[in-house]
Amino acid sequence: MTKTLGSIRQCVHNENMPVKVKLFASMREYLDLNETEIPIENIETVADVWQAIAGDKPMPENTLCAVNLEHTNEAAGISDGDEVAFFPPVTGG
Amino acid sequence: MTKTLGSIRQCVHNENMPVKVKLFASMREYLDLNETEIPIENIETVADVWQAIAGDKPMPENTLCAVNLEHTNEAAGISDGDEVAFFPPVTGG
Amino acid sequence: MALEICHHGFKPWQALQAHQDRMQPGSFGATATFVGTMRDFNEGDGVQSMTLEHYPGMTESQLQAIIDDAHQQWPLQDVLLIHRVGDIEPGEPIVLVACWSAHRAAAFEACRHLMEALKSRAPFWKKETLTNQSSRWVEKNTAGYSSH
Amino acid sequence: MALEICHHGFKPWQALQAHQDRMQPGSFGATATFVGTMRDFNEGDGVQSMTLEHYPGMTESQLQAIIDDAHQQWPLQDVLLIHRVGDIEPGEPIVLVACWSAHRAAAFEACRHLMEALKSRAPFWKKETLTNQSSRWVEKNTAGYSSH
Repeated sequence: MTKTLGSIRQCVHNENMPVKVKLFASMREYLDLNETEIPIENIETVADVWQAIAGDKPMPENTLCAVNLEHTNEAAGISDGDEVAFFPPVTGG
Repeated sequence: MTKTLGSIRQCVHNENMPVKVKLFASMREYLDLNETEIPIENIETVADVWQAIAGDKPMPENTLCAVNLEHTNEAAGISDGDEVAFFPPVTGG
Repeated sequence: MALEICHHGFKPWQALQAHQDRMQPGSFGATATFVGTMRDFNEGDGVQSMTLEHYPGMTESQLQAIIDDAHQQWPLQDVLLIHRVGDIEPGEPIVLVACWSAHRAAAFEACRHLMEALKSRAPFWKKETLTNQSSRWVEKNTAGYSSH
Repeated sequence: MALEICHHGFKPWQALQAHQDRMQPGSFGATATFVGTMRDFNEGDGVQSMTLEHYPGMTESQLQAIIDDAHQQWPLQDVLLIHRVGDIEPGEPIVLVACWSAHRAAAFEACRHLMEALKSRAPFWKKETLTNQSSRWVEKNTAGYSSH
């Protein structure tokens, strides 16, 4: 039984999609990173995604974030396969 | 002296220009009158002009008036040569 | 600045293009415009045509005063105002107001203000001929600053 | 309704004419439009060119949500929204928003609302190249609802 459970868990684990991360404008330059993927493991919130890609670099004041093309905040939960984006205040129009 | 004064008065009197009166839109139809001139004598205010052209016909509610192309009100004073207009609420645009 | 009382049909988007072609490119950042067009219905009735009467002389001076007032209140690069008079058919433009400014707040607010001032002060009067052939004067303009 | 992310120059007045030509004449009474144009100066510096970056996918969905929101709030006949991306030179249009409605209040207010919502929610970013060849990201948009 333990072995079976283990293999099921392994199987679910393999199906996990990575989290896609995108950076725009001055944020891309700040982290020198355009786009990347990170494993979902240990990622629960947007803030965790930031730490995974930025390490010690603090998140600049006024940073905006989006999950799956919707504006959200650092506390928002992340599921596998989500697309997370970080960017500065928007300046269109 | 009396004669001289009288002739001066007469002269000034002769120089008096009549008051030009214009009517627009439903006001023109109400009085069946487009444009007229009335002597300045006995005319002191816009209200007097109305009475001179309209007689017993009451001024419709919301009537607007203008003297020399500027919006004003019934109590405004009239000088000789003035152009006075009466019209309903404006509906341009 | 351009102000025109127009006795024939005009094309607002072409008028805007022509006016703007004479302006310095890059000098303005915001253009707010309004076009009023004759509808084929009003207050529940079908409208076949309309006659727009005005008070020659006073109309121009009131419009000029309204434009001067907007220039006093907002930093505007330019203003264009065209108003139709005479016989009009549904679908034809009645009025065009355009304001050019460096930033959008001034352009938007001045354009709105110009329209509201025009609607309350400029001596124009509309007479509608309905599809049933009766005719009537439009008695008052619709509300300006409320829509929700 | 039409929404376009434009990778090349566009002509706002021609776009308005073309869009309106497809609408029913006489069905609308009010058209409020806004055009944002690139200026050759910003914050006291001469600007030589600009690059407008966006977030493909999110930009479109945010703009669509903003338009849907306006349709919920105001009785609009139609909305046209075009936004430029890529390399832009002074004098070129950046954004066009147009709202058609029966009456002016809805058209004006929806047009203003769309621009403010676009400026605060739609993922676009401007990078300016100054006439001294240095470049900088525009850090924030100018204020929306204040101008006096």
